[in-house]
Amino acid sequence: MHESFTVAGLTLQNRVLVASGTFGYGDEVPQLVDVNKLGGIVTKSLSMKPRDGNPAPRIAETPSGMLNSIGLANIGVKKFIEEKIPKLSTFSCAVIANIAASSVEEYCGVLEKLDPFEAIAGFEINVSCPNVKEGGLSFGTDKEKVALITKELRRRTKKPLMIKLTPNVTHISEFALAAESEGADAVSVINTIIGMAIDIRTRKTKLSTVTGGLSGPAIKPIALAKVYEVYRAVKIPVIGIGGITSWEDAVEFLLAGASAVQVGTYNFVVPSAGVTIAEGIKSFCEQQSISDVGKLVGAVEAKRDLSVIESWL
Amino acid sequence: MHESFTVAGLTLQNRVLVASGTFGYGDEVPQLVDVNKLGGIVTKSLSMKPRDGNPAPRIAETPSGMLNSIGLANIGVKKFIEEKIPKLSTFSCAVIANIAASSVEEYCGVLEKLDPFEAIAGFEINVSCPNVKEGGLSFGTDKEKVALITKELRRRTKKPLMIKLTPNVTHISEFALAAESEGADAVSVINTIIGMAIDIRTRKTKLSTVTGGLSGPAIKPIALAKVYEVYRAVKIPVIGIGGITSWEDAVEFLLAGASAVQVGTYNFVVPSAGVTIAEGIKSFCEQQSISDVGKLVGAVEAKRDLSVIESWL
Amino acid sequence: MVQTHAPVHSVEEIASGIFRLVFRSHELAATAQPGQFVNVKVNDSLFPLLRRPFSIFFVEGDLVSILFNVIGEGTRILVGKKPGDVIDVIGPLGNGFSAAMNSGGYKTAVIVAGGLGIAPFPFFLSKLEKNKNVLSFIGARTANQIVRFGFNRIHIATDDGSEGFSGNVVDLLAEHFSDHRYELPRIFSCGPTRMLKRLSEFTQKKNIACYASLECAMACGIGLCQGCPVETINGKKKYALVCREGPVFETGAVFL
Amino acid sequence: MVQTHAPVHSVEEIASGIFRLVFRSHELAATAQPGQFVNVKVNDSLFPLLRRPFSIFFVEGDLVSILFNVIGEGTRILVGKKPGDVIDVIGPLGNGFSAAMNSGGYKTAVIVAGGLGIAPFPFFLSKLEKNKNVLSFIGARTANQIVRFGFNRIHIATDDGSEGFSGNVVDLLAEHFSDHRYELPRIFSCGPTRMLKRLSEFTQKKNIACYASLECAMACGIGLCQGCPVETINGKKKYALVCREGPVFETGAVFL
Ligand SMILES: Cc1cc2nc3c(=O)[nH]c(=O)nc-3n(C[C@H](O)[C@H](O)[C@H](O)COP(=O)(O)OP(=O)(O)OC[C@H]3O[C@@H](n4cnc5c(N)ncnc54)[C@H](O)[C@@H]3O)c2cc1C
Ligand SMILES: Cc1cc2nc3c(=O)[nH]c(=O)nc-3n(C[C@H](O)[C@H](O)[C@H](O)COP(=O)(O)OP(=O)(O)OC[C@H]3O[C@@H](n4cnc5c(N)ncnc54)[C@H](O)[C@@H]3O)c2cc1C
Ligand SMILES: Cc1cc2nc3c(=O)[nH]c(=O)nc-3n(C[C@H](O)[C@H](O)[C@H](O)COP(=O)(O)O)c2cc1C
Ligand SMILES: Cc1cc2nc3c(=O)[nH]c(=O)nc-3n(C[C@H](O)[C@H](O)[C@H](O)COP(=O)(O)O)c2cc1C
Ligand code: FES
Ligand code: FES
Repeated sequence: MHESFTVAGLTLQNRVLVASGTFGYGDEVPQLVDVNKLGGIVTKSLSMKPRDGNPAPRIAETPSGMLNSIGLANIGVKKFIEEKIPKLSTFSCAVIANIAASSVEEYCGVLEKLDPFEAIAGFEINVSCPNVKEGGLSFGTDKEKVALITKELRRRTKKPLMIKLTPNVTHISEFALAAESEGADAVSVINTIIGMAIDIRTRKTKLSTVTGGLSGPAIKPIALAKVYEVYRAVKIPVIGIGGITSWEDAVEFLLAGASAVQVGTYNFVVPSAGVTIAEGIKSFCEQQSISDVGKLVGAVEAKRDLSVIESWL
Repeated sequence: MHESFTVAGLTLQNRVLVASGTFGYGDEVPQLVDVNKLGGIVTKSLSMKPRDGNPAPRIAETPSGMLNSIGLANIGVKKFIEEKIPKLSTFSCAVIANIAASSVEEYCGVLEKLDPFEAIAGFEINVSCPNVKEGGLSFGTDKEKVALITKELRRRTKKPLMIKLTPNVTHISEFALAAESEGADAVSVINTIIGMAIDIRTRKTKLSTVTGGLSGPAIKPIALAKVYEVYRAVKIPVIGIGGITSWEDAVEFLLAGASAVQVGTYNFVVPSAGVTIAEGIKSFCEQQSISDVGKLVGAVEAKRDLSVIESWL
Repeated sequence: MVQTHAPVHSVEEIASGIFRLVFRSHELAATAQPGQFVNVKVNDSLFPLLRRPFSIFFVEGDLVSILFNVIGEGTRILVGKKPGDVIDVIGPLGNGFSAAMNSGGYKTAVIVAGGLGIAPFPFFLSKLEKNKNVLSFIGARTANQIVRFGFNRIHIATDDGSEGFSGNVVDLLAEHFSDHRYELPRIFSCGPTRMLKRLSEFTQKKNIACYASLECAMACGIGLCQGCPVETINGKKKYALVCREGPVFETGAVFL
Repeated sequence: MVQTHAPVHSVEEIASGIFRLVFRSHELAATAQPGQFVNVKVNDSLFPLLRRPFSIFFVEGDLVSILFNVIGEGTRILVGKKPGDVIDVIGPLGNGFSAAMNSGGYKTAVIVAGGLGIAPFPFFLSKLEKNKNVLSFIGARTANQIVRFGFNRIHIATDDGSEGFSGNVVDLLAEHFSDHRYELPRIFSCGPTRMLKRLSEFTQKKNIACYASLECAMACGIGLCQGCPVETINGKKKYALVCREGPVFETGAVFL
C-alpha cells in the first residue's frame, strides 16, 4: 500500500501526526520514539516572547481523561529558531509550527519569523488563546476574529495554513467556514474542552487556574461529532484530534471525515503511540484490501441524514 | 445532622436526586432501590403524546461514558397521569416531572395537565429538544426561546420550575440568566453533550441517529466547569448533573456551586447509587463536623479569580 | 431481581475460545428461569462503565454459570477472574423461555443455536418437562468451538465443514424438516441476528411457532434507560424493550 | 531511558500498609541512579489513563523495586499484581541525587525522610561512597509504618510517639544538630512538601546544603507536557520541570 499523500498542500508519509503541546518540540524523547516514522510533528504552541506558563498544579487526571492548564509555556519563537530548527531540519517527517498569540499582530509576527525556514512545512494556528485587547476573551469563540487571523496570516505565507478550532462553541462548523472563506488550507478539530476538578479535602480546584482543558479518551465521542459536523460543512481537509489512543480510534476519525489525525494526550502514556497507530492503520488497510487510506475519509455510513445538533434527543 | 432542606421551593430530604431518563418513572426497580431514601426523582421527559423513540441502536459505550439517542421515548402525559401518578403519590421523596416538547404550546400543555397533581412537587424543563417550527433546531441553543419557554411556563404554575440547560453552547451562563430573568426557580446543569461513535468494521455509526448525547464520568469535568460558570452568574440555585458516581463526585459539584445534584448514567450500573451517595455525603459531613451540607455549596477555594472561558490555556 | 456480590467459583475454557464462568449466588440460583440473563459489572472501576449482559447458561445448586468468548474489554477482564474474586451481578433479568416452554401445544422442542447462542439451552433443557421430545441443532464456525455440555441428540453444522453439516444451521434444520416429520414442533432459538432472520422466514413458511432470545446493546438491562428497542410487527407499541419484554420474543412478532 | 514491559517478581507488605513491588528489568537496573524514578502504567486499560511515578527504592541484580501505599485507583491496581504479571515501565527518569551525592565537599550524608519519602534512600545508600558518614532521620505516622530496609543508624520520629522522638522529623533533626557536631554535613531529603519547607528553613538558617526529591502531579514524566513546574528562586527561568530538571533540587533553589 502506498501511504504518502498530500493534504492541504503538505506531503505526509502517513496520516498520523502528534498534537501540539503533547510532544514538545519533537526532540524530547529520541530514545523512545523514531519520529521519522510519524506523519508529522506539530510543535508546542509558539509565541513571540518566551512564556513561563501557569503556576502548579497544571495537571489533573479525570476518568479516561486529563485536565491541563499549562498556560502556553514555551521557549518563544527566537529560541525556537536558534535551538530547535537546526535539529528539526534533520527530521524526515513533516514539522508543523503551531502558533499562539494574544493579538493578531503577534500571530503575524511569529509566522513571519518562521515562514522563511524550510524545516517548517506548514503552520497550525491555535486560536484558543485569550485576546488581550478584548479583555482576555478567547479568539476562538469569536468568528470574526478567527476570520481576521486567517486572512492576515494567509497574506503572509504560501505554506499550508491550518486553523485549530476550539470545541467550546455552539456551532463549530461556522468557525470552520470562517477559516475556509479566508483561505485556510485545513482545519484542526478539536482543541481541549473546558473542564474543572476539585479536591474535596482541601476544597481547592485541582488546577491553579480553576478551569482547564479536558483531553484524552473521555472526549473522543465529542471530537468525532465535531469532526463530522465540520467535514460536512467545509471543502478543505479536516485534521481530527481528540482522545485517539489506537489505530481503531484513528480509523473512526478518518471515517467521520478527517483526512489525517493527531495523537495528543496518549503520547504521555505511550510516547511511540503515533508510530504504532500509523502502522495499525496500514495493516488494517492491507487486511481489508483498501488500496488508498484516503478511501476511508468520510466513508461513514450515516444511517439517517439528520443534522448534527438536532438529531439526538 | 439535619439533612432536609428547601431548594427552589422544593423540600427535599437530601441533596441527591435521580436524573431524567435514567430512572424511568420511579417504579421500575423497587427490588433494587428504596426510592424513599432519595432526595427526589425526576421522571423521564414527558411529552403530550406518547413517543416511540428512535430506532435501534440507541446506546453505545465510550471510554468512561456512554452515548444515547433514545429519542424521548415516553408514555405521554395522559398515560403518565393515569398509570404512574397513583403510584408516585405513595412516595415520600419529591417527584419532579420533566417535560419535553417540540413547541412552546406543547410545553405549556403538558405542564397544565400535570400542575393540579399534588404528587408532582415541581417541574424540570428539558429544552434540549428539537423545535419543530424552526426546522428542528434545539430550543436549548436559542436564548430567546429558553426565555420564552420559561416565561410561558412561569405564568402557568406556582410550583418550583427548573430549566435544564444544554451544555452544547458557548456560554451556558447566558442561558441560565435568561431562565432566571423570566422567573425560573432553579437551573439544572447539564444535559448530555453531543457525541458520536463509529463501528469501524461496518462503517456505520453506533447510534441510528448518527450523533447522540454523551453522559457518564467522562463528562464530569465539563459538567463541573459549567456548574461553576452558572453558579457565578445567577442567584437562583443550580442543580448539578453530569458523571456523578460517588459521594465524592457529589461533593465536588456542591463545592462548585450546586445546591443539589442528580445522578444519571450511573443508575444503570448501580440502581441504588443515589441512596448510597446521599448517605456518603451525610457521613462526610458528620466526619468533618459540617452541621449543614449547605455550607459546602459554592465553597470551592478558587485560587485565582479568572473567568471561566479565558483562564485555561 | 437482586443485585449481589457473588464469589467466582471457576472459569474454564470449555471449547476453543469459549469460557464458562461459574459463580455462587443462592438468590439467583433459586429464582432464575431459562432464557433469563444476568447483568455483570466486570470490575469496580469506571472503565468499562456499563454492565455486560450474559444468558444464564446453567444452574446447579447455588452455582450459576455463564458462557462467553473474549470480545472486548469486558470479557477480557472476566476471563481473568480467579476463584474467590467477587463479581457484581444483577439478575435474573428479562422474560425468558418459560412462558413458551411451559405452555402446552407442542411435543417436540427444537433447539436452534448459532455460536454463543447455545448459552441459554443447557439450563433450558434441565428445566424442560421430561415428556417432550428434544432435538438440537447447533451451528459453529468450526468443530472445536462446539459446546456439547447439557445437550444430547445434537445435529451439528459448521461453517468450515470440519464437523457435521457444512454450512448454515438453518439450512441443516430445513434439511431435517424436509426429511423427517416431527410431532408438534416448537422452536427455541438463540444466535446471530442474521441467523434468526433466516430462521424466522423458514418457520413462518412452515408455520412452526418459533421463539428466540435476542441480543442488542443495553445500558441498564432493567428498563430504566429505554436503550434496547426492538421493532414490533403489529404490536400496540412500535417498539418493545429487549431487556424487560424480552430477551425472548416470538420471532414473527418482531423485526429482526 | 527505556519503555519496557517488565515482569513482576513480587509484591509484599514491608510495613503496615506499605508495599514493595519488585520487577525485573535489566536495562533499568543497569542504568538507574539514586533519586531517579520510574513511570508505571498499572494496567492496559484507559482508566486510570496516566502513568504513575515512583521513586526507585532499590536495585539488586536485574531486580528493581518501588515502594508505595494504596492511595487511589492506580496503587490499588498495583497492589493486586501477582508474580509474572507484566507492568509497562518507562525509566529511569529525571535527575536524581547523583550530582549532589557524588560531588565533594561533604563528609556526613544526612538523610531526612518523611513517610513514603524514605523510598529513594535504600538505593541511595547502596550507592554512596563508603567513606562517608551516614545519619538517617525517618519520620512516620506511627511505629509500624517505619521502613527500616537498607538503613542503619536510624533516628526515628513518630507523630503519635509510638517510637522514638514524638513529633516532627525536622524537630528531631534540629535537636540532634544542636546537641552534636557533624563533620561537613549535607542533607538528602524526601517527604511531604510541608516537611521539606520546614527542613529548607532549618538548613538555610544553619547554612547546610540540602537536596530534596520533590513530588508533583505529572502527566508524562519525560518533559513532553510541561505539566510539572516548580517555581525557581533566582533561576533564569521562572519554572523548572520536576520530571526533567528534578525531581531532586537544592531546597534553597525552589519555592516549596
Ligand atoms: C440479553 C443478552 C444476553 C447475552 N448473552 C451472552 C452470552 O451468554 N454470552 C456472550 O458471550 N455474550 C452474551 N451477550 C453479549 C455480551 O453482553 C457481549 O458479548 C459483551 O457485552 C461483550 O463485552 P465486551 O466488553 O467484551 O466487548 P465490548 O468492548 O463491549 O465490545 C467489543 C465489540 O463487540 C461489539 N459488541 C458489544 N456487545 C455486543 C453485542 N451484544 N452484540 C454484538 N456485538 C457486540 C462492540 O460493538 C464492539 O465492537 C448477551 C447480550 C445480551 C443483550
Ligand atoms: C517523582 C515522583 C516520585 C514518586 N515516588 C513515589 C513513591 O516512591 N512511592 C509512592 O507511594 N508514591 C510516589 N509518588 C506519588 C505517586 O505517584 C502517587 O502516590 C500515586 O500516583 C498515587 O496513585 P493512585 O492512582 O493510587 O492515586 P490517585 O487516584 O492518582 O490519587 C488519589 C488521591 O491522591 C492524590 N494524589 C495523587 N498523586 C499524588 C501525589 N503525587 N502527591 C500527593 N497526592 C497525590 C490525588 O489528588 C487523589 O486525591 C511519586 C510521585 C512523583 C512525582
Ligand atoms: C498538556 C497539553 C498541552 C497542550 N498544549 C497545546 C498547545 O500548546 N497548543 C495547542 O494548539 N494545543 C495544545 N493542546 C491540545 C492538544 O493538541 C489536543 O488538541 C487536545 O489535547 C485533544 O487531543 P487528545 O485528546 O488526543 O489529547 C494541549 C493538550 C495537552 C493535554
Ligand atoms: C439514556 C439516557 C436518557 C436520558 N433521557 C433524558 C430525558 O428524557 N430528559 C432529560 O432532560 N435528560 C435526559 N437524559 C440526560 C440525563 O438526565 C443527564 O442530564 C445526563 O445524562 C448527564 O448526567 P449523567 O452523566 O449522570 O448521566 C438522559 C440521559 C441518558 C443517559
Ligand atoms: S437496557 Fe435499559 S431499558 Fe433495556
Ligand atoms: S510531567 Fe510532563 S513535563 Fe514533567
